[in-house]
Parts: sequence; structure tokens; C-alpha cells
Amino acid sequence: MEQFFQFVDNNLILLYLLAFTVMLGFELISKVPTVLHTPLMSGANAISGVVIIGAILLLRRAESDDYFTLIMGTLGIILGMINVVGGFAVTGRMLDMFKKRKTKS
Amino acid sequence: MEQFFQFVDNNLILLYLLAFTVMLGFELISKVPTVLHTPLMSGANAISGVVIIGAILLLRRAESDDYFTLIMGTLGIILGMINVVGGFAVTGRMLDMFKKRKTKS
Amino acid sequence: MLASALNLAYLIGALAFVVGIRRLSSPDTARKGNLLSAFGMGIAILATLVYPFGPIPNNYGWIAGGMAVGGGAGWLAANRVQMTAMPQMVSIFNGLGGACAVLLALIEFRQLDTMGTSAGISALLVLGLTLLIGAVAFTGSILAYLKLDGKVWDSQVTIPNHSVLNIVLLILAVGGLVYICTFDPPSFGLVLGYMALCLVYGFSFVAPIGGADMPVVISLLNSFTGLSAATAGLIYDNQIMLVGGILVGAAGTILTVLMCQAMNRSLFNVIIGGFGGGASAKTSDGDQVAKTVTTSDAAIQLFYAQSVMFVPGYGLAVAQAQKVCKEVDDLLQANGVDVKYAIHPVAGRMPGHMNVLLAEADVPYPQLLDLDEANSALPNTDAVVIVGANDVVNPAALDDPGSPVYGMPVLNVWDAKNIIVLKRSMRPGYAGIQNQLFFHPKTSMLFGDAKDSLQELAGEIKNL
Amino acid sequence: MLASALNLAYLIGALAFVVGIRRLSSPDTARKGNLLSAFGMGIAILATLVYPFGPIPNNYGWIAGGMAVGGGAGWLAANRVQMTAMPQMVSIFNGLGGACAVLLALIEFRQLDTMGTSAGISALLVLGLTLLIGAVAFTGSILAYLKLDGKVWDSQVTIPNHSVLNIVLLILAVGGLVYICTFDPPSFGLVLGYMALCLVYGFSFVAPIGGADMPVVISLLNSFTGLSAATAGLIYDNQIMLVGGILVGAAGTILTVLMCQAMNRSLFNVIIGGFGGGASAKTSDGDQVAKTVTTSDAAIQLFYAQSVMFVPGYGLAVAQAQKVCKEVDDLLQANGVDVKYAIHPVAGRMPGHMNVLLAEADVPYPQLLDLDEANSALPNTDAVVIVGANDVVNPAALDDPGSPVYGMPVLNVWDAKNIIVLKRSMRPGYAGIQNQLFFHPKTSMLFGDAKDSLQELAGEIKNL
Amino acid sequence: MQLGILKEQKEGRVAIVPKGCEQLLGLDIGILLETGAGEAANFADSDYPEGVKAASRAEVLKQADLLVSIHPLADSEMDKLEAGKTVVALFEPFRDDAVAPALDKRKLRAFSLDMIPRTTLAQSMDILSSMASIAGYKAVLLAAHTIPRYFPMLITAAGSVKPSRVLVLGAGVAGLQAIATAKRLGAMVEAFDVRAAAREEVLSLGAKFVDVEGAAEDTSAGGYAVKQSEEFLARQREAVQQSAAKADVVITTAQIRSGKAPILLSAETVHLMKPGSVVIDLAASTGGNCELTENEKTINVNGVTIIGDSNLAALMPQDASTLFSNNLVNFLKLFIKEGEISIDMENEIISSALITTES
Amino acid sequence: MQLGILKEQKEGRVAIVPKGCEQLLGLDIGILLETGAGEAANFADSDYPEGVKAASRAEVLKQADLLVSIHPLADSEMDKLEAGKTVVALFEPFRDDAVAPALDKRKLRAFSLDMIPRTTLAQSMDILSSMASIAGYKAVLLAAHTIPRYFPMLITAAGSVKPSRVLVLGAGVAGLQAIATAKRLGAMVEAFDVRAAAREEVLSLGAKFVDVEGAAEDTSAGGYAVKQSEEFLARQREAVQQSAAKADVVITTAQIRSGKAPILLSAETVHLMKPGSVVIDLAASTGGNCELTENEKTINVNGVTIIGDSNLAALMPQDASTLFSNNLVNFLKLFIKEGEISIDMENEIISSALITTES
Ligand SMILES: NC(=O)c1ccc[n+]([C@@H]2O[C@H](COP(=O)([O-])OP(=O)(O)OC[C@H]3O[C@@H](n4cnc5c(N)ncnc54)[C@H](OP(=O)(O)O)[C@@H]3O)[C@@H](O)[C@H]2O)c1
Ligand SMILES: NC(=O)c1ccc[n+]([C@@H]2O[C@H](COP(=O)([O-])OP(=O)(O)OC[C@H]3O[C@@H](n4cnc5c(N)ncnc54)[C@H](OP(=O)(O)O)[C@@H]3O)[C@@H](O)[C@H]2O)c1
Ligand SMILES: NC(=O)c1ccc[n+]([C@@H]2O[C@H](COP(=O)([O-])OP(=O)(O)OC[C@H]3O[C@@H](n4cnc5c(N)ncnc54)[C@H](O)[C@@H]3O)[C@@H](O)[C@H]2O)c1
Ligand SMILES: NC(=O)c1ccc[n+]([C@@H]2O[C@H](COP(=O)([O-])OP(=O)(O)OC[C@H]3O[C@@H](n4cnc5c(N)ncnc54)[C@H](O)[C@@H]3O)[C@@H](O)[C@H]2O)c1
Repeated sequence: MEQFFQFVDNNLILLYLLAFTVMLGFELISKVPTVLHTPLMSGANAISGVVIIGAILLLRRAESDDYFTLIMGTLGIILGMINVVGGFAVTGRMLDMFKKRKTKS
Repeated sequence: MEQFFQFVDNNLILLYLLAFTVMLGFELISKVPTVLHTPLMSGANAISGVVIIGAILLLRRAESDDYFTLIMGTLGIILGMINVVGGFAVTGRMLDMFKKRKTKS
Repeated sequence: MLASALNLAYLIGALAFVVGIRRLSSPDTARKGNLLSAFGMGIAILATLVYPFGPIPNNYGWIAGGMAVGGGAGWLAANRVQMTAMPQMVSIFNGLGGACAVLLALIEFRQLDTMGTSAGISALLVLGLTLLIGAVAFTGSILAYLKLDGKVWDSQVTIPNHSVLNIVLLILAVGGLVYICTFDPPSFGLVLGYMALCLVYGFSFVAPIGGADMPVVISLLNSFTGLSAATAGLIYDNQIMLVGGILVGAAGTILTVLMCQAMNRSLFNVIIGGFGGGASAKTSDGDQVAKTVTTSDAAIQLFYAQSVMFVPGYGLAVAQAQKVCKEVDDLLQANGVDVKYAIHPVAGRMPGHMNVLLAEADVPYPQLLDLDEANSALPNTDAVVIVGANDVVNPAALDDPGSPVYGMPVLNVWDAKNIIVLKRSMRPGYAGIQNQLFFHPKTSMLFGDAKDSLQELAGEIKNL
Repeated sequence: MLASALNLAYLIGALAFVVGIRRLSSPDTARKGNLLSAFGMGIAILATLVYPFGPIPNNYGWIAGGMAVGGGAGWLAANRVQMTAMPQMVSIFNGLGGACAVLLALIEFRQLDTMGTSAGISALLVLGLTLLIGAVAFTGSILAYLKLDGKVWDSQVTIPNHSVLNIVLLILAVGGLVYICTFDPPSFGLVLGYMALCLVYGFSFVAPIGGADMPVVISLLNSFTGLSAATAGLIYDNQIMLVGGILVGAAGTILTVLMCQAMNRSLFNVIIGGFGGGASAKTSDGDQVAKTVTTSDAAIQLFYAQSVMFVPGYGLAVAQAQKVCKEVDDLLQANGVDVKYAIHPVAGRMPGHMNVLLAEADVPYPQLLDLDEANSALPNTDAVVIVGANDVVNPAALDDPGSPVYGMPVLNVWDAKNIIVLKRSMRPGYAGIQNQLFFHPKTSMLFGDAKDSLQELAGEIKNL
Repeated sequence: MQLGILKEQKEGRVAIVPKGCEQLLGLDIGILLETGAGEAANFADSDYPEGVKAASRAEVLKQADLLVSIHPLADSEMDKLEAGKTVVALFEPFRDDAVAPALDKRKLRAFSLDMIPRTTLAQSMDILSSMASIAGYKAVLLAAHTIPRYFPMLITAAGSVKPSRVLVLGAGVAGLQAIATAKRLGAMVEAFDVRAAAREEVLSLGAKFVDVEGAAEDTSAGGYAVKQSEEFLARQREAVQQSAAKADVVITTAQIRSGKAPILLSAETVHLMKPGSVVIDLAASTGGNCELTENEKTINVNGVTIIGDSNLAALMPQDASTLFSNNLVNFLKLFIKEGEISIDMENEIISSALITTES
Repeated sequence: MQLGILKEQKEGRVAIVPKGCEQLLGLDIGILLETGAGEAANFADSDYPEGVKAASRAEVLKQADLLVSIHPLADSEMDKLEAGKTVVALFEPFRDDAVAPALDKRKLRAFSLDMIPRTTLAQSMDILSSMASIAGYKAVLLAAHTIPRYFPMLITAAGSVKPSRVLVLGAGVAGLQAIATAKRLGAMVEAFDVRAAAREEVLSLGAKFVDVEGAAEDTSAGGYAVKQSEEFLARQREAVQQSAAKADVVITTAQIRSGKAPILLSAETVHLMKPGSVVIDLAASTGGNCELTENEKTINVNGVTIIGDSNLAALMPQDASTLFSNNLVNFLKLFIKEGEISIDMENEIISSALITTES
């Protein structure tokens, strides 16, 4: 318990940030029309590929002879990159169906 | 310039928090119907009375013989309290006109 | 552990603010939202009061006295004020919030001065900013209140080229802030002078802005108050002040922009083009001005009415708005509003013109009232919607013997509580004469093609 | 200074994510939103790549290789996939993101093990959580893909009382996490075992959920991937990973809830009541199931069509929906859609029934097509909206000699690209016979009173 | 003072219905009712309130000081009237310059109801509008009943029926009512008028307006149309011809206040029309808008039925009488004060309607 | 084979119009047209396609193998027909048991068009529906034209006019069309029927339905109503009386397939109706739904006009002929194959309509 409060005090602003980010996430999505559910899911999925940054950081710092890290890290980069590039591309394709402009006033 | 970057680095999470709070504020308001503009303004105004917390902190820490601080601080509390209590109360009154329930399905 | 209790209370308070504001932005949840924000504020204040900071003077007597006086005054003011004077009240409250921030900054500056301790440039900057923003919010709000209440006229407080004066003052204020930061600590006299400058600037800032634009200005000043609370939060390293203040600052800013949009103006236009401001929002005939109303306000008025009466005229036919009118009717009825149509015998351009149109829209006959029925129902009607009628609701028929319509029986719509007029312009109708009804205190105009206006109304009502 | 450049780049990236997601939630801005998010990701990756951390190995070769391979594969996969298989693709991508997080955690755990350094309980907790959440997202997504693609059936991967198994696995996984944290550092073998457990749990978690609910599950797993990215962000003290991950986590969660709502189910119901799931979302006749469509999807389909044909039937009359139908028509026409009505000679219950109704709604005669005109226009029609018609669009009239309607000329609506059927239930019409059209691959049902459905459609179209 | 209500000789309407008598009795006057005056409009003598005395025509003519009827009395009866009496009817003095002098000679005070100005104030006495409105409505019913076809479009198992086309010439009160009624029945309606204001009015009823440029207009004519140049009329006839050739029904209502109705439908155009179609000419009494119209007759030219009838309101006697009566009573109340006739020549309505004084 | 189109003796419709002949000529048959058969429906002999030979009635009767007409031939003419010929018309055998034997005796093959079943498939040959639809439409026009009042509500400067009330008894094809047309014209419409399905159908046209409980229904009657108990009819008459007393127009269409039409409007009820109101009885030919109806006559009872006419479709000869012709041609195509009549008794439509064979 003590530890928990310690953590709260030390990371106070971080907690605010987390709470606000969650609310922002909710707020952003709350009024999306059903038809955008899938593209939105896909777009969010692409963003979750941000984990690739961790893989890059790891790999840049890895010893050049630490092959486990190098190989696994590279694998991580490949996977993350598929998620990012594929995710954005596939979202873009889904959204192409909304290309037609409204002529409404 | 150097100082600025220093500041950025030191208060990184605070900056995120600020940015996200601003976005959250925008997001919350962006779809409000015109008719709620005034109550919303009034409600926000009541919240801005949060400055009273500063006055309380100040007063609690003030020396008991520092009459300038005591008097000015008390004045601050009075003003802030008017803002807070009056603000919420007046908002409440404005909103009373929305009391009628919809019977729409 | 206790420290984190305080922090948690603040976090909960901040979240209550966020959720509260969110709920405030929809009519259905607004009342709960207000209560939630108030609850957040209560928690934050309580936690601040009781948290044991250790051996400090506390001064609970002073605090309790201040809170009792302030709380009582606020409560009384809020509950005594007339419904119509609420915006003025908000303006005063806001000014007081700004004044509170000014006092805080002032006390801190004085302490620096008396202690002679140096505080660092960023602390000074924060203090100075709090002073500046708070002061502008304070005097600006007070002037806005005076203007709204009709106690002060634009001409009494403006000089020619007022915007030049404002720019000069702004430069002085910013310069003063920088100047103060060069001393560490600055002398209290210097600070007092700076404060006076800021107070004057706030007054001068609002002076040229037209009375009709005051709500926008109050909203803007409200976001200033929020910012001053945030900077004050930086002084005390207090997150809820910081977060609450920023939130209000952001929300207030976007709200200001929205209000400008609703009036079809830009913020810049409101602030700078202050002189003669509000002209575009009003339509005047000589000395008289006709009030306009936004679609959503009209929607609310109708939605929350007990009884609504449509008065169709030739404009309904021209706009071919009968079906949309029926749609609005249906929406209102679905919410328990009693809807009727008042058919004046010569509305339109042929005998029974309105009957033909409303039958086309399938309005049941029992909803149609003829002249006598309508006139006896009008005093108990909450809102009248005049859809492209003009001559048949002209009060000149009753009270202006010189008018060509004098003596014609008309619909006494002014007996109802509110009147909304849907037409495209201030142009007269068939008889070619101006209609005093449009300047009646109960009347608000909703300009535009009747079909478009009704369609927007329907949309707004659906969103309620 | 350079450090802040990196931080600023991250901040910009994070803001781009926020604004990107915001724009993704409205059809008009969605494409730009996607580009903006991608831009944010690009900036963040670029900054991470080029920022000079000082004398470190960098291993740019490995990195470049990995990025080229991954990027190329992702691009190809995204562009080759069939329109209809997109959800599967998203599911795979999501799984790979989870796998990436798992790898990161694994590497870190191994480093701890090989170095033998102690990391502190919170670091271990963060690593373990990353592993757990990432693993569940990984195997869960892969199984979801297999199910969606029809490669795996529920019965192949579930056991009786599967939910008990899931609860046991969940307890084991959480227990394992706690257990690992008691070692500092834990041995790599232990970690591998724990990982295996997590991978199995992810698979088992998704196993009992019905194929129709897969989109909901993918969305949920997507928010898991987001959370694992966030916890990984904690490992590296990296704000953009943290913020981006949390954002996706929150957005994914609320999106999941919204998707459940759109299907009229609760999330709990989807996850736990997995067996036989999807039944309520489909209406079946023996082996056949009729697809349903949500109002907003129908609205989009109509709004973005070139040509739409309404097929009114007796249900239009019963619902008295003619005027709302005309309203939808007007909205579509205002957006350049070509709208026609196909009037079958015996639609309704009296000769000319539809004519009377549509004339009442003021549909101009040239928009009305009779049987032959309609049948020749149908192959070039993007969407057909059947409003309460049934027998007159029954394909049995053409191909089922045993049917009482065999030989009657009908509207060949199946020649059009899409068919939306508005009716209240699967009940038959006047002739009392079932209609195979409702199970046609091109058909989706929008159940409800035709007037209500059309009213909602109108609302949705206005919001587009 | 005694007011006498006469029975119409050629039709079924009656000038004042029982409800109107109730109002008039409140003005302290006596009322004489010709026996059976309202019968054809479903108002029996017994429906009239107490205080109304039924009497023979001769008695009414003799005893009443104020005689009201829809159509003017025949000359023979007029000759027998005592000088000094007041007569109220539709005299149409603007059509025939001899009307007023003749009355004058007989020393009768005459109000012509068709001279009431079309001002806002006089709308409640505007008999022309009430009757024109009925005529427009009736014209469509008559046409719909006469043509051998459906008005609305129908798509049925026995084939599709095209909607009938209706062309309305002259969009005054009668024309607008005809447009509205024909639209209601599902016909496709086109209309034409020379007054600029008519265009918007036609569109406001959802019908199509046929444009012909160059119409003359005179704003001082009190809203009435003026005579057009021959050149314009020729251009107009051409435009009309195109629409008429496709039309199943043509309803013409074009009037000019003082003079013969303009010819809008030439014989040539009628010959171009489809057999089975119908022309209803409401302007028949002033010569007709169709060259071939014969007043108060129905003729058949090449399969086209041409009905010339300016008095269609008489076909709906009950409502027509009620509305006529309401208008008339509103008018009478203007100058019957305390049981006597008191004429205020300052009043524009009275001075316009009064075409001869008894002196 | 020769097909003969006869001119109707008592009305203006014609069984087959020019467009129908075009289709029939494609079946490799010859067509004889009685001179002037289509004239009254605006189809001149010259409008018929080449290949149709105009001939005198006697010639047609003699030369044609297949004789089509709307109403059956008079007995005298029928007697003169050669045995073995085929006649097609509305024989109404279900009304009179003597019809079929008489034809049989003359050794004629007869198709009765009113025996075509009301199945989904036969809808395109359903002459009863097409004609009933016209009758319903016409009934309202006739009523609107006859009553001395406006149909729609009007609020005018001359006072407010209340809308007319229309009561429709029997909401079959004719009744529904009447409801729709009366609604269009702005009347307030109430309707009544014994079939449960009719309720929803009436409401779907925006009219009010008068409920009377306890109606008998027989789903095996092919959609037709069945005879009701006397007790129910009494209850119904009472409900109808209340509505009828307020009504300006009553349109009755109630039929029972085999038998006299039910009496829904008693003499007593008619006496309660307002003077000036109208009853239009479309069931007149089978006795009428109104006790006082006289078939093919217009009578006036206490100011109430009662029109008994079951053949209103004849008043709209052009469209009525076109629709009749379309239905008839669809039916003829069922059994004219390669220029000859070939009868497939498996076909439900043919076997139902065939009431006598030539042998
Ligand atoms: N009933 C009859 O038999 C008859 C016959 C002839 C004359 N009149 C006369 O007509 C008049 C009727 O009175 P009224 O009140 O019905 O009409 P009105 O006095 O003519 O006024 C109609 C009003 O509708 C507005 N309007 C026109 N088009 C519009 C549109 N598309 N959208 C919204 N508003 C529109 C016009 O204002 P904007 O231009 O500003 O939009 C105008 O002021 C009376 O003076 C009457 O005497 C009646
Ligand atoms: N035209 C004529 O002269 C005539 C005369 C008599 C019979 N018929 C026969 O009537 C039929 C006409 O075909 P149709 O396609 O027009 O109608 P239908 O086949 O009778 O089908 C009507 C459909 O509308 C739906 N519906 C009813 N009320 C509704 C409401 N409020 N909202 C939404 N949907 C509603 C019903 O489904 P739910 O219950 O599931 O909602 C029903 O399946 C043909 O079989 C024809 O032979 C025609
Ligand atoms: N003040 C009022 O409140 C009031 C009330 C009723 C009518 N009015 C006005 O009175 C006027 C006359 O109405 P009315 O119905 O008695 O008119 P009317 O009977 O004199 O004429 C009928 C119509 O024929 C038209 N016409 C004349 N010559 C024509 C031509 N050559 N071609 C085509 N059309 C031609 C006229 O413009 C008119 O619209 C209208 O302007 C009407 O709006 C005013
Ligand atoms: N299969 C098809 O597509 C098709 C086509 C046309 C008509 N129909 C059906 O055929 C049936 C008969 O139609 P119709 O117009 O020829 O009927 P009809 O002329 O035989 O009778 C007219 C109406 O009178 C009603 N009626 C009978 N006795 C009554 C009483 N005592 N009180 C009140 N009403 C009474 C009947 O119910 C019917 O609705 C209807 O069910 C109709 O829907 C079917």
C-alpha cells in the first residue's frame, strides 16, 4: 500500500496524463458512425504498431555480437513494421470508398 | 533558447499533460448545441474558481500576524467563493429549464 | 501516504471537472454535469482544507469567515438574480475569480519583496502572468457586466481610434512583464504600478466591443480567468488548479469561437471591429431593432414548450415547406407538445390556400384552428411559429387607423408567450406595409427560406 | 538541446495520433486522419532512428533490413488483400504488433537473466505485463483471423465448459506474473514457460467466441496490443509509446463497446456467452441466414451510391412511410444520387396503391418506373431499397415452378449491386410464401417499421 | 326597415341563408323571405329563424325596402318596383354601360356587389373571390367527371395509365383553386397568367408555369389584369397551343375587368387537341377565352367537349349560398345602422359599390 | 380463326382496343371489328391496325369463331349463333344458375371473364379489379360533383367550410380506390368491411376504420367475403347508421360472391341523413347495399340522392376499355395457340373461366 502511494506521488503528473489520455481516447471515438468502426479499428491498430520504436531503440543499443538480441530484435522490427505499414495501407484502402465528395450545400 | 529546451526536457510529461488537456477541452465542447453556450460558459466559469484553492493554501500557511496576507487572502477567498458557489448555483438555475423529460421513445 | 490522499482527491476533482464539462454539453445530462463539477470542486476544497501540512498557523478562523461570507453572497446573488440577468451575473462572478488570482499574485509578490528572497525568472514570469491575465479578466468582466446591464454605453468609455490605444496598452503590459522579470525580486511598488496598468488594459480591452457581443467577450474573459487559475496553479505546484484552469481556458476558447460562429462572425471581427459591432446580428428599422434567434435556441424553445402554434402564410406556400412543417410538428408532438395551426382566413393568395397545403402534408383537420378559435387559444400558447405570414399578423390592423389593413381581423399572436418568425428578410408582404410585430419584445426572427429553417429546426430538435 | 528535439518529435507524433484518430471518426475527414496518424508514426520512427545517442553500436544494417522486409511485406499484404478480407488482414497485423511486444519483453528478460542484474519489482511487473498482454493479443488475433477466414471452426478449438478452462488459465497467468516478480531477476527458462502459458491463454480466450463476433474480438485484442505498447513504453521510458499505446487502448475499448452496442449485445455476452454467439445478430431459416445491416452502414451505402432505386410495397402503406421515403430521396438527390422508384403493377392492395401514396408525398411522375422500365434499369443500379415489399420481388416467380407466384412478372432486384430490405420481421407477404431474396448474398435486412427505419436513415444521411 | 330575400329564378343559390338572417335580425330590421327561396340549396323556409316572414314574391317585391338577390331582377320586375327602394345584386355595371342609367331612371338605389373593391379590408365581403373559388373547384370536378380517362397516374396489373394533363389559363382566384384541385387529384398541371405575381403563386401550389414574355401590367388596376397587345396575345396563343395539344383538360378563367375576355384558345388549337379532351371556359359569359365557346352550352367539336359556363358556383348551391350570404351580410352591416340604411360616402367600399342613388 | 369484336349495345366501352389487336394479330388470327365499336371510347375504326377488318354486326356474328364483348349478347342474337362458336364476356354465372345451361343448350363454348380466379398469377387478367378500381374512383367524382358542398375544408374570408364526410362500406378494390380518391380531395373518410385484412388496408390509406365485432370470415372463399349472420348485420347497420347520419356521401360496394348484396343502409338510416347528401350504391345490380336503391336509377328520398349504378366504369370509356382490353388479351393469349383455340383444362385459370364447352 505504502509503495502504491509512493508510486502515486512520484508519478503524479504521469497519472494525470494517463487518465486524460484515456478520457481523450473515449471522447474521440464516442460519436463515430457504425460504418467507420472497421476503418477506425484498423487505424488504431496501425498506431499500436508504435511498439516498433522500442524495438529500434533496443537494436540500436544492442551489442554487435549479441546475436540473440540482434535476431530477435530484427524480427520484432519486421513484425512491428508489418503492423505499421500494412495497417496504415489497409486503412487507406478501406477509406477509399468514402472518396466521393458531398455536393450538399 | 537553450533554457527553453531545458524546460521542455524537464517538464516533458507536464507538456504532454497540457497539450492533452487542451485537446480534451476542445473535444468536450466541440459539439455543444448553441442553446447550451451560456450554461456551459457559466459552468466553466464556476470551475475557474478553482483558484480559491491557492488562496486557501496561502492562508493556511500565512503567519498569524501577517495581516496584509491575512486580509488580502481572506478577500481572495471571499471572491473565489462567490465565483464558485454563485457560478454553480446560477448554472443550476439556467439548467432548470431543461428539466422536462423527453417522452420520445 | 496522506500526501497521496490529497493528490488522489485532486485527481478525482480534475476528472470530475472533465466529465462534468462533457455532460454540460448535452441538454439531457447538463444538470448532472453541473452537479458533478461542483462535487469535484467540493472535494478539492475540502481536501485542501483538512490536509495536515504539519505545524502551520492554518488560520481556520479567517478561512471559515471568508468562505462563509463568499459562499453566502454567491448563493444569494445566484438565486436572487432575474432569469434575464443571468449573463450579467456570470460576468461578475468571472471578474471576481480573476480578482482572486490577482490578489494571490499580489501577496506572493509582496512576500518576495518583504523577504527579499530571489525567486528565479520563471517564478517571476508565472507570477506576473497571473497578475496580468487575472487583472484583464477582472476589469474586463466588470465592464462587460455594466454594458450588458445597460449601465454604461459604448460612447461613454471609448475614444476615437480606441484600437490603437489598446495595442499601446498591450505592448506596455507585455513590456512591463518583461521589465519586472529583470528585477529579482521586484519592488512591491513596481508591482502595484504594473497591476494598475493591467487593470486599465482589461477595461480598455472591452470598452469598444458592442453590447450585443458581450456574451462572446464574457466567454473569452472566462477562458482568461481559467488561464490565470492555471498559472496560479504553477505558483503552488498544484495540479488541480493547473488542470482545471487549462481545461477552462481551452473550453472557454473553443466556446468563444463557437459563439462567434453562431453569430456568423469571426473572433477577430468581434474584438477589433468593436465599433458598431453587433450591427450584422441585428436588423433595424430606423431606431428599432429586430432580435434574431439561432436555430438551436428556437428548437429548445419549442421542444420545452407546453403548446406551440404554427401560423402559416404565403411564405409557407412559396417555400413549399408544408411537409417539413408537419415533420417538426410530429417531432414536437412525440415529445408531448400540444401543436396547433392557426389559419387566418386570407392567409396565402387564394381562399383556402393554407388548407390545401396542410392537407397535402396530412395535418389532421382537428389541429387547424380558424381565426376565432386561434385568438382564444393564443393567450395560453407558449410559442408561436410564424411561417412566412406577415399581413395576417400585423398589429397595425388593430391600432393604426392610418394603415391600409386597419380594421381587418388578425391573429393576436402577441398574446402568446414567445413568437418566432420565419421569413427570408424584413421585406413586407402582400399589403406592402411594414410590420411592427417584428420589433415586438416577444418576437425573435429566424431568417431564411422557411423550408430550410424548418429543416434545420427539425434537425436540432432531433438532437435534443 | 538535441534531446528535446527528440522529445518534441515524439510530442508532435503523439498529437498527430490524437488528431488523426479524431479525424478518423468522421467519414469526411477519415482519409486525412489516416494520413496524419501515419505522418506521426513516421516522424517518431525517423527521430528514433537518427537521434545520436552517442557511441552505441546502432546496428543500422540489421534495422534497415528489418524495416525493409517488414515494410515491404506489410505494403504488399495490404494492397493485395481482397476488399472482403480486410478484417482478417487487420487481425493478422494486430497479432504481429502483439508479437513484437512479446519479443521486446523477452529480450529484456534475457538481458536481465544474462547480466544477473536486479531490476526492481515494478520493472519486472511492467515486463511481465507486456509479455502477458502482447502474447494474448498475438495468439488471439491469429485465431480470430483463422476463424474469420473460415479456416477453423468453433467446434475444432473448443472443449465443453471452455469458459472454466479460460478462468483457470487466466488465474494461472496472473499467478505466474506474480510468481515471476518474486525472483529478481527471474531465470530465462521460467520466463519462456510463462510466455508459453500466455500464448495458450490468448488462443483459448478467443476459441469459444462465435465467428460473427470476431470483429468485436479483434477490436478488443487491438486495445490489448495498444496496452502492451504502452507498457513497453514504460520499459523504455518512452512517452510516445506510452501515450500512443494508451490512446489505442482507450479508443479500442470504447470502440469495442460501441460495436457491441451496434449489434445489440453486451461485451460480457460476447466473451462469456461465446457458444452459439452471433445467433441474435442473424435471422435464420433452417440452414440459411439473412444478413442484417445497421442504419448507418445502410446510410453510407446509399449516400455513396450513384443510383438508388426504391421498391415500395404494401409495407410502405402500412407504415405510412411515403413522406419519410421522399425525404430520404431528397437528401440523396441533394448529393447527386440518381433516385428512382420501381412500381410493381400489383404492389400494395389495390390497383395504383403505390401511385396514390407517392403522389401524396409529391414524388414527381418521371421518377416512377413501371415493371419493364425498372427491370431494364436495375442492372445499372447501385443500391435497391425495398420498402415493405415482398411478393413482388420474390425470385420464386422466376425459378420455382411449385410456387404459387411462379410465372408472375417480378422486379429483378437481384440484378442491382446491393439490396437493402426494410421490413419488420421475416414474415411473408400477401401470398404467404417465404422469399429467398432475403437470403441472397447481395441482400441485407434492416428490420423495423419502415417509417422508423427511413427516419433513422434520414438522420444518418444528414450526419454524413 | 324591411329586407327582402328573393328566390333566384334561374338557379339554386340563395342570397342569404338562415345563419345570415340571425345576424341581420340583430340589426333591428324586418326580413321577408320569398317562399322556397333557399329550398334548392337545402335551406327550408322553416330553417330560417323566427322573425323572418315567408311571403310570396309579389309581396316581397312590394313590401321590402331593401331587396337582395344574386342576379339582378328582370327588367320587367324592376319596372314595377317603387322608386326609392334599394336593390343589391351582382349588376356587373363595368360590362354594360347601360346598367347604371337604367337603374337611375327607375330612381332605385343600387349596390352592385361586384364593385366592392378588392382591398384587404373588403376581403370579408369579396363575393367574387368566394364564387370564383367554387367555380375553380367545380371546373376540375366537372372536367374529371367528363373526360373518359383517369386523372392520376396508375401502374396496375392491367397496364400503366398515364396521368392526365391539365392546363389552366388565368391564375386568378378561380384558376388557383382549379390548379390546387387538379393537383390533388393527381393530374399534371400547367398554368399561365399575365400578371407577374401569378408565377410565384402558381409555383407555390406545385404546378408548372408556362412563361410568355412581354406581358403588360398596370399596378393601378387594383390587382386586375389589363388588356394585352395583339402581338403578345398572338405569342401567347402559340405557347398555349403547344401545351393545349398535349392537354386532356383546359380550364380557362382569364378575364379583363372591362371588356370581352381575351381569346387564348383559338379554333385551330382546339382542332389540335385529342378527342375526348375537355375545355371548360369560365369566362364564357364575357365571350369566352376559347374561340368556339358558346355561353351556357356544352358543345362537341371533333371529339373535344367545350363547356361554357361562368356560373359553376351555382352547381354547389349549399356552400355557395353560405359563403355568398356571409359576404353579403358583412357588406350589409356596413350601412344598416339602427334598423335603417345610412350611407357614409367616405367609406371607400360603400362609395365604390353604390352605382346609383335613389335621387 | 376469326375473332370478332362486338360493339356494346348499352354503353361506350369496347372489349379490345387497337393496341390489343396488334398483340392478337401476332397470334396468327384474323380479326373482325364491328363498325364503330370503339368510337364512343375514342378509338375510331381507323385507329385499329391493318389486318383488322371492319364489318357489320351481322357479318361479325356470322363469320367470327370467337366472339368477344363486355356484356353477353342478347338472347335473341345468341339464338342465331352457329353452334360450336366460342363466346367470351362477363356472364356472371354465379348470380344466375340459368346462364350456363342456356349456353349449353345452344352448344356454345363460353368463357366467363368474371370466373377468372383472383390468384396472384391471374392478376394481369383480373377484369373485375380493373373495373372496380375505376368504379371506386368514379363514384367519388360523381359524389363530389353531386353534393351541394365542398369536399375539402376551407378557411376563407367568407367563413370556414367544414370538410365533407365520406363513408365507404365495403373496402374491396372499389372501396379502397374510393377511399384513396376521397382522401385526395380532402374529405374525412371512414370505411367499413367484414374482412379482417381490410382494416389494415383502410388504415394504410389514411382513413378511419369503423369496427364492428363478430364478422364471419372464410379463408377458403378466395378472398371474397361470405354471408354474415342476421345478428351481425343488425349490429353493423347500427354502427353504420351512426356514421351515415353524419356523412355527406356514402359509397357502398359490399358484394357477396353468390347472392344478393347485403343490406347495410336501411331506409331508416337514409331518413336520418342530411338533405343534400348522396348515396352511391355500386352493388345496385345485385340488389344494392341500400334498402332504397333502384338499379340504374337516381332517386331522391327526402333530399338524399341515391344513385344505383354498378357499371360506373362505363363512364370512363377510354381508360376503361384500354384496361379491359389489356386484361382480356392476356387471357386470350392463354388459349389461342398458333391461330387456333387450344384448351388446356389443367390450367386453373382456363378451367375456372370455361363455363360451357361446345359439345
Ligand atoms: N387568401 C386570399 O384569398 C388572398 C388573395 C389575394 C391576396 N391576399 C392577401 O395576401 C396576404 C396574405 O397574408 P400572409 O400573411 O399569408 O402573406 P404575406 O403578408 O404576403 O406575407 C408573406 C411573407 O412570407 C415571406 N416569405 C415569402 N417567401 C418565403 C420563403 N420562401 N420562406 C420564408 N418566408 C417567405 C415573405 O417575407 P420575405 O420576403 O422576407 O421572406 C412575406 O413577408 C394578405 O394581405 C391578404 O390580404 C389573400
Ligand atoms: N395491387 C393489387 O391490386 C393487389 C390486390 C390484392 C392483393 N395483392 C397482392 O398483394 C401483394 C403485394 O405485394 P407487396 O410486395 O406490395 O406486399 P406483400 O408481399 O404483401 O409484402 C408486404 C411486406 O411489407 C412488410 N410490412 C408490413 N408492414 C410494414 C411496416 N409497417 N414496416 C415495414 N414493413 C412492413 C411485411 O413484412 P413484415 O410483416 O415482416 O414487416 C410484408 O412482408 C401481392 O402478392 C399481390 O398479389 C395486390
Ligand atoms: N386584396 C385581396 O385580398 C384580394 C382578394 C382576392 C383577390 N385579389 C386579387 O384580385 C385579382 C383578380 O383576381 P380574379 O380572380 O378576380 O381575377 P379575374 O377573374 O379578373 O381574372 C382571372 C385571371 O385571368 C388573368 N388574365 C387576364 N388576362 C389574361 C390573359 N390575356 N392571359 C392570361 N391570363 C389573363 C388575370 O391575371 C387573372 O389572374 C388578383 O390579383 C387577386 O390576387 C385580391
Ligand atoms: N390475388 C390478388 O392479387 C387480388 C387482386 C384483386 C383483388 N383481390 C382480393 O379479392 C377480394 C375481393 O375483392 P373485390 O373488390 O372484388 O370484392 P367484392 O366486390 O366481392 O366485395 C367488395 C367488398 O365488400 C365487402 N363486404 C362483403 N359483405 C360485406 C358486409 N356485410 N359488410 C361490409 N363489407 C362487406 C367485401 O369484404 C369486399 O371487400 C379482396 O380480398 C381482394 O383483396 C385479390
